[in-house]
Amino acid sequence: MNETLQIAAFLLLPILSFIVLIFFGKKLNGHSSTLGLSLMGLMLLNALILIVNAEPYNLTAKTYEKWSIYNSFEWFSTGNLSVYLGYYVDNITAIMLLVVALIGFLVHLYSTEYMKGDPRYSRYFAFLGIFIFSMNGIVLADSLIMMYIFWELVGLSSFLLIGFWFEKDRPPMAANKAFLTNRVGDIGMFIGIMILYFHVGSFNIKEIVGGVSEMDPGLLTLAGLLVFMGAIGKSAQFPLHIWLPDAMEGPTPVSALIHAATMVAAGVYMTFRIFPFLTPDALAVVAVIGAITALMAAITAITRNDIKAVLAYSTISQLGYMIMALGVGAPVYAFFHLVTHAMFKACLFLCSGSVIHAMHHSLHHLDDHHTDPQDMSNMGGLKDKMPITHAAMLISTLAIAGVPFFSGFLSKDGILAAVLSYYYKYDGWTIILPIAGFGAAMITAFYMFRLIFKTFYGIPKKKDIYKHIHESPLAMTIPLMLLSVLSFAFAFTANLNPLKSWGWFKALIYKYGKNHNFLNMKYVNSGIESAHYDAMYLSLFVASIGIALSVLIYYLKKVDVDKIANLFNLVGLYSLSKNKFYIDKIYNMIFYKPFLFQTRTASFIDWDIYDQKIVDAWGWITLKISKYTGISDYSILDQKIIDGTSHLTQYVSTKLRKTQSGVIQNYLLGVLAILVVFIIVINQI
Amino acid sequence: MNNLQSIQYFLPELLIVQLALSIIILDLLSLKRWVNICVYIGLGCSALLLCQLSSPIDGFHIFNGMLINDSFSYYFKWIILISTASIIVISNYSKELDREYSVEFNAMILFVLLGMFLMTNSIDLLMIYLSIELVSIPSYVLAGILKNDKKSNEASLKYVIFGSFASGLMLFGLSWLYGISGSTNIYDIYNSLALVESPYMIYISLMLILVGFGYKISMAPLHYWTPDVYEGSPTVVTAFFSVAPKAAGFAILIRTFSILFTDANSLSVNTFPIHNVNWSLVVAVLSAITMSIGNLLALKQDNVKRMLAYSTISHVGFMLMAFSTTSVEGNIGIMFYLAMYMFMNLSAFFMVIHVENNFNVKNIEDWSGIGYKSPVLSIFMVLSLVSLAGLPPTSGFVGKVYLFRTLFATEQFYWLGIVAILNSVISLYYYFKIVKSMYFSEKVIEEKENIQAPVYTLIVLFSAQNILFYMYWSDLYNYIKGLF
Amino acid sequence: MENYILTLLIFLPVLGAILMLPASKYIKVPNIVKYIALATTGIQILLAAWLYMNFDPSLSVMESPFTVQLKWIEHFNIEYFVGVDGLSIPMVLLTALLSFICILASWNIEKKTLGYFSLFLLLDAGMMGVFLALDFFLFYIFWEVMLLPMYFLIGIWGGPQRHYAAIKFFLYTLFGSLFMLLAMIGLWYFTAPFNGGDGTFNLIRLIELAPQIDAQLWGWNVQWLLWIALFIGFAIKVPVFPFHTWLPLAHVEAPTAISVILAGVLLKMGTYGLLRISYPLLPGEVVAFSYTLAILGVINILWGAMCAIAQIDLKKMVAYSSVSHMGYVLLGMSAAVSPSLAGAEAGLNGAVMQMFNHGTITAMLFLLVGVLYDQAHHRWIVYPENHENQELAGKLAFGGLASQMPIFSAFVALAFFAGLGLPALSGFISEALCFIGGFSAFRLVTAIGTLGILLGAVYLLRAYQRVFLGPLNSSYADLKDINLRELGTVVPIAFLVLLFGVFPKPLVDMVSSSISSLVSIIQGAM
Amino acid sequence: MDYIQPYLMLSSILFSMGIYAVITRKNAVAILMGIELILNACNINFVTFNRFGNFATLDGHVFTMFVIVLAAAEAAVALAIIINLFKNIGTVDVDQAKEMKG
Repeated sequence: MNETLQIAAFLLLPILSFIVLIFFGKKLNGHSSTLGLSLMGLMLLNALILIVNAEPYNLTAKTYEKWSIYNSFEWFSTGNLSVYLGYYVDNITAIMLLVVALIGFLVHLYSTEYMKGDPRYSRYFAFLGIFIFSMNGIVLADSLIMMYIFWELVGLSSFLLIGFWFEKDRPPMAANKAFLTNRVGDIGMFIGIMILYFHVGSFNIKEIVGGVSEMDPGLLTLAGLLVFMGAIGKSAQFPLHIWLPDAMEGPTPVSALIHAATMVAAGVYMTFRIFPFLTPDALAVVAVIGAITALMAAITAITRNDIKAVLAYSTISQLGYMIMALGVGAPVYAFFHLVTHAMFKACLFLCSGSVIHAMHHSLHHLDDHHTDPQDMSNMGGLKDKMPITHAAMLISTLAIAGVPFFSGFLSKDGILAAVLSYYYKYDGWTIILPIAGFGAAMITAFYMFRLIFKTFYGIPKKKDIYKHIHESPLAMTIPLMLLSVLSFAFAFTANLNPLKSWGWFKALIYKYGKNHNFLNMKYVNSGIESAHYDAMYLSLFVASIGIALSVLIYYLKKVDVDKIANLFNLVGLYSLSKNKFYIDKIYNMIFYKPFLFQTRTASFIDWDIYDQKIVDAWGWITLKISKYTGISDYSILDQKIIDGTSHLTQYVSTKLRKTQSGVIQNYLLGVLAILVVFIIVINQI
Repeated sequence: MNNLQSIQYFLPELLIVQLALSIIILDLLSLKRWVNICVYIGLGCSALLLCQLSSPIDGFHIFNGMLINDSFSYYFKWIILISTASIIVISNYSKELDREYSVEFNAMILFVLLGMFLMTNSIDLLMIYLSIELVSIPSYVLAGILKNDKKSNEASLKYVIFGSFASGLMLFGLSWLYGISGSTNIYDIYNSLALVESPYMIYISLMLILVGFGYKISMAPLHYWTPDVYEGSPTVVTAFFSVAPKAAGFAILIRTFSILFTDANSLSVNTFPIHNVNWSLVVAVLSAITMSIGNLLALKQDNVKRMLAYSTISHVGFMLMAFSTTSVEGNIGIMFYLAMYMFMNLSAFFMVIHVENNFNVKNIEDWSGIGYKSPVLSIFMVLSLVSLAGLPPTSGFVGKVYLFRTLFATEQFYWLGIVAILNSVISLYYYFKIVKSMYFSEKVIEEKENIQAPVYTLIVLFSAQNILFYMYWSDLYNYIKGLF
Repeated sequence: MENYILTLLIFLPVLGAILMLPASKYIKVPNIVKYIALATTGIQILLAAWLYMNFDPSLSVMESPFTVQLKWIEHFNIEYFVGVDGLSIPMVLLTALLSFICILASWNIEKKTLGYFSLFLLLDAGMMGVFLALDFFLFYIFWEVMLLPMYFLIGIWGGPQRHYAAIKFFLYTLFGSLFMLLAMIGLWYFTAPFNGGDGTFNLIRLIELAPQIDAQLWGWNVQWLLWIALFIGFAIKVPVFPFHTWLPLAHVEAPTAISVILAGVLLKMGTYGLLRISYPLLPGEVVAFSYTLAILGVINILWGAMCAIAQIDLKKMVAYSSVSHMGYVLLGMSAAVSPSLAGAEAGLNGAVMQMFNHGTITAMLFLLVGVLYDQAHHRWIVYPENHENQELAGKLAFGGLASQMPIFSAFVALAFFAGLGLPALSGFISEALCFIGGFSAFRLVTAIGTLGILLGAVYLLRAYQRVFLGPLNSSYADLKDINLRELGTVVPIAFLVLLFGVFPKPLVDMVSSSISSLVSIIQGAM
Repeated sequence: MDYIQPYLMLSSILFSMGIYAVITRKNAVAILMGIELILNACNINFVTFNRFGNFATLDGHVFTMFVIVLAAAEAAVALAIIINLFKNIGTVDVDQAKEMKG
């Protein structure tokens, strides 16, 4: 019971924050952040207490204590169908909870300053509360259906937070786009859940993992991929990644929390959970999608000028890495990367937020409402004005670029090793995976340094703006410092050898790479081990190329940017990158616009055509109706079956009225005629 | 039974003759103010006398087999008497009628009443012809009682020509029937017909007789006179025509056809047409035509009376539907429906009279706003119209259910059921046209409403039965069932 | 009390309506009519609540202490037979609640109040009667009783095209009920041989009798004909594609409260009738028809949603959303033939819950649209191309209302999100159950139907964005936020939406045992 | 003559003539006469059948008497109506009396 209560606190604390703030936020006003922050603090404490329980893998003894706590409660039952809500906590869950709590706490802290002066200050914290609530729900969920429920709820909170500044034009659209794109994935996920339910008879993930063995492999592949569709949406994988860049319309701390560290990682987390029953075929698809995403997003990021857009594409790219890792059978590294990425990417976003904040204040000071505070071409040379931000950003950039001694190196290296071993094993087309992996690694290093150089180095582009730039206040810089510390490799491993990733963290998660229903994980893992060194050298090589190029072009300015752009444009790469591979346009062209057109057509058919068609079948009644066609649109709409028949009767009525001519002798004639007809005709029968 | 013995079963009719003659005499003696009292007392007495008549199912053949007094006729007489009496009451409050001719009016109505009583009794070809003529001839006069009104005059002209033409055709048919069988008593004729080998002559005379009866009940194609006469006649007369003669017509139609042209010489058994002369199919077809014509033509009418005339035709069609099954259920259904129909139709007509009296309107669109001007009566009017349309929760619905039921019970003419259902939907439209006009328009009516207690009471009473019989009809139904 | 409670529920509104006539004349208190109506429906809610407290879902109808069975018309074996079970009790509660709320929502009706409120109470009585009647004849009567008040309520107090909408609604529904009448009489006759020569309308008794029918009519199986006739009768009310075109018009033209009743309660009668009458009586036909039903359901879902997306009138959009949402109910119902018992139960439970939840959600939507309309006097999302003011044609009508009317917008958001099936709001569970059920029976069809989840989000969010988000349209800068009375209408519903979203157990428990017996009837016929 | 056919033929011809007159003549009085022809055709029928049918009673003859009387009554009423028509619209042409129709 105590455990249950402790676990429930992860849900209760944030929802309490939400409820209190949504109803009493106006009264609390400035204190709302204090409330939110203190509740988050409690939660962080709780997460720390929880993780102490987690049992690490003992490398020497090769044993581990099986630590997990779980419990479930019947939500409702119709007799034969019972739906349970419950939690399942193991090492992975505990780490995720800690990540969420930590970053959540830091973002709360950061936001107290960042959001100051916003008219809906308290509502912002309320929304953060509901987000943390639903994110924790996903993490804790022991069943797919519960995961789906919170899955949707994070969608809601993401919608609310992206559209937080709804008075502007773009945020509401971005919010809609995010929600709807996610729903596309969710449909697949829902269908997948249903398939699994009707074959296994349970929504519980553990039971599904245990029970899928009797399923038809083809169907299981389908089911796995359908569930994975949810991850494609949530983790912004190709082809549903389009919402994430737009989602940057939300406040920057939100981007850090939701769209970099936690929510987008939920897809990876979920795929991690279902990994054991994904068939090899399904995993191949997963790997390819991850690879495409990683490379494509990285290429797109090169040409972004908006500081947050670069980070957004970088996030997509890194998520692609994680998905790819899952696909090639390295869930441990995927999860590792998830956590390290959460730290450094949150740090990057918060840094960029700090920069934007400073730019914004400066612009505000100048009373300039036209200049975009996020545009890197307006920045430059900020390192002197914002030393802490600069330092934090540099550290996290080194981490993401995969430089040794930084956390990103550890996890990315593992992923690349796994990809390489996968290629070694399967050969053939799988070459694209290492190409994408290493290529993206290089490009990542390149564009991240480009960002650093354009923002913090060089000559300030706009002097007057530069003049009013100040370092952000302490509440904002503390999170930066903390997160940048966590971006160092030693945060995850006490091992100072940059080439060894074993440490307390890996010990906690190591055993989760050992179970799979179809793959022999022993071989897979040993393959990864053996590819380790190849991958490491190669990745160091490509990373240094990327950094060197960046230094050459943007710091030393030895090479003209345009020339390179033209060079790449020979193969169309530059314009592809510039136009985000045209995906938005393509969607607009082949989905969105035709779809809207179709709905209009549907509505038109429903109102206009449907009736006419039916009435057509009634033959000449159509003639009657066609008279009105020209008169007005609306009157056509209403010539329906009922109207048609009513017209018919009215028409017959008018005709029949002529028989009642008013002349008595006609009446008599009519009587006689019918009488004769009856006598003659019917008598014959 | 010989003539003297017969008298005791003939008292109500005698009283009516007496009454008619005496009010004419009273008029001659310039004692006009006694006329009304006299009529009321007389009708009351004849009602009492009617109560006294015990009528067994087999009935008494009176006046040497010219008439029969049985439970069947007894029931119809009540319907006829109630409707006629209410018409006489209402006629005192109609502004249309010339007070000067009230005695003639009453006398004519009483003669018609007598004729209708005889129609329900007749079992002899002679009496059939005579009673129909006795109803018709005063009716011609009644239709034209507004001497200086062109429409009334035209109505009576059309009525007389059409009526005498139809009765001429019927008489021709009767003469052939007489020739085939050699008798005028329908029971005797039945016995002879059973021996006839070729059914063709029977068929022709049957059709000609159907013309005569059909004209009385406004069956298509003999409905032509109905709308014109109904529109032209004073509303009170129209109301009168729309119920009592229809009931009498159905009585004579059912009795004659059931006895003469079926395999069974009785009203009380389900049976089939004689000699496979498939006249029930003819009736079914005519019923479909009748209801369709009635409903379709009613759709486009502007004049309320004319619309109600067509509505009457359609109701006749519905009743014919039950008749076409030549079954006891059908007869019961008709008798049951007639009771409902009498009340709802009369209350609707009385409302029309009330509105004409007060607001002087004839057309449907002129009815606008009456729902708010005369709220209570309007609610009852709506009730009556709903009932005429045959929707629950009203007795019209119950009645229609019984009519439909006969088709199911005898398992024939399902197609007719479908036609009837389609017709029901159509009928809604025009009944609701009145409702719409009454309520959906914002027109403010200036005229003051003058409420006359008897009119008011009758409308409310007759209309209230729509609910009453809807809740508890089984007693009435069981009663009718007991008559067979 | 137990014996009278159902009768009271039905006839209390009638009493209230009758009371109004003298009261409006002799009691010189302003708005006395409204207060009487409010009190009547208020008492009705209390009665319904009492009923709910004392309701034991484990008892069958015949065992329930509330059931009243009296002879009415012995000749036809017609009975006054009323009772509640798990199928009807959610509907009864919904009806009582929505009636009360609609009286509140109609408070600013000033035109002919006496007529409006007395007709409304009659309508209320009819609805209660339909949900409580267990005798087919009685059921039919109440079914028709609702028709007239509705006709007047739309026809007199409706929008500009009210006359047309009223007559259309009336004729369309009547067309359907005629088929029902035919089926009713048919049932009577064809079951007569198994009931000692006399038919019956007793729906409980007919569960045994009707499946025994083995006759032919015009070469058709009678059971099949009965099913078709009943289905048409009910389908028009649901409305099932292609009988749905009366709905947008009637909803748009009706006054707010009437739209609420129409969408909230009347539509449910169609599906309720199917579950109450068609399903238990003709299980064999259900088995044969359910695939079609599933397809119709999916067509409803998708077609309704597609049409909703294209609407530029907020109310019409909500009306089409009803078409879409009733599709879920049909899909859930089709699951009764699922090979998996869990699936069948999920589907039918989902259907009944969706009936209740859609009742609350759509009521909320209509109420909120009504609130907006009261202030802005139009409800265009985008002005139509043929708008009288050509400068405005094709432009966004509102925009940014969220900053002007924050509380109102929050409630709209709640309603919209409930409508698009967001978890933790009641719509989700019922929709999910419908899908789960439908999926267990008809995989591909249901998989296509799940697109409805997406489409639902599209039209609601698009509308929300265009009306409430973005820069504030300056011509609406003087709109006032939702007032206390309007809040009073919305808050109880919002509470229910949240409650049953988070804690659906009471609703499921109420329904599930009746559903189990229904499922066993259907499964027995397979 | 001892054959029934000529009498029946006569009555049929009369009947047809009557109908023809009723349908074609525009004068109301002529129409009335047509009706009288029909009735008389019936009378001939009745008498003929009674005469040739070897029937026991004289029903047919009696019938005829009644029909004659009734025809007179009907004619009286009809003529009165026609006179009134003439007073109202100044003609006895039935085609002129078609105010009500439809």
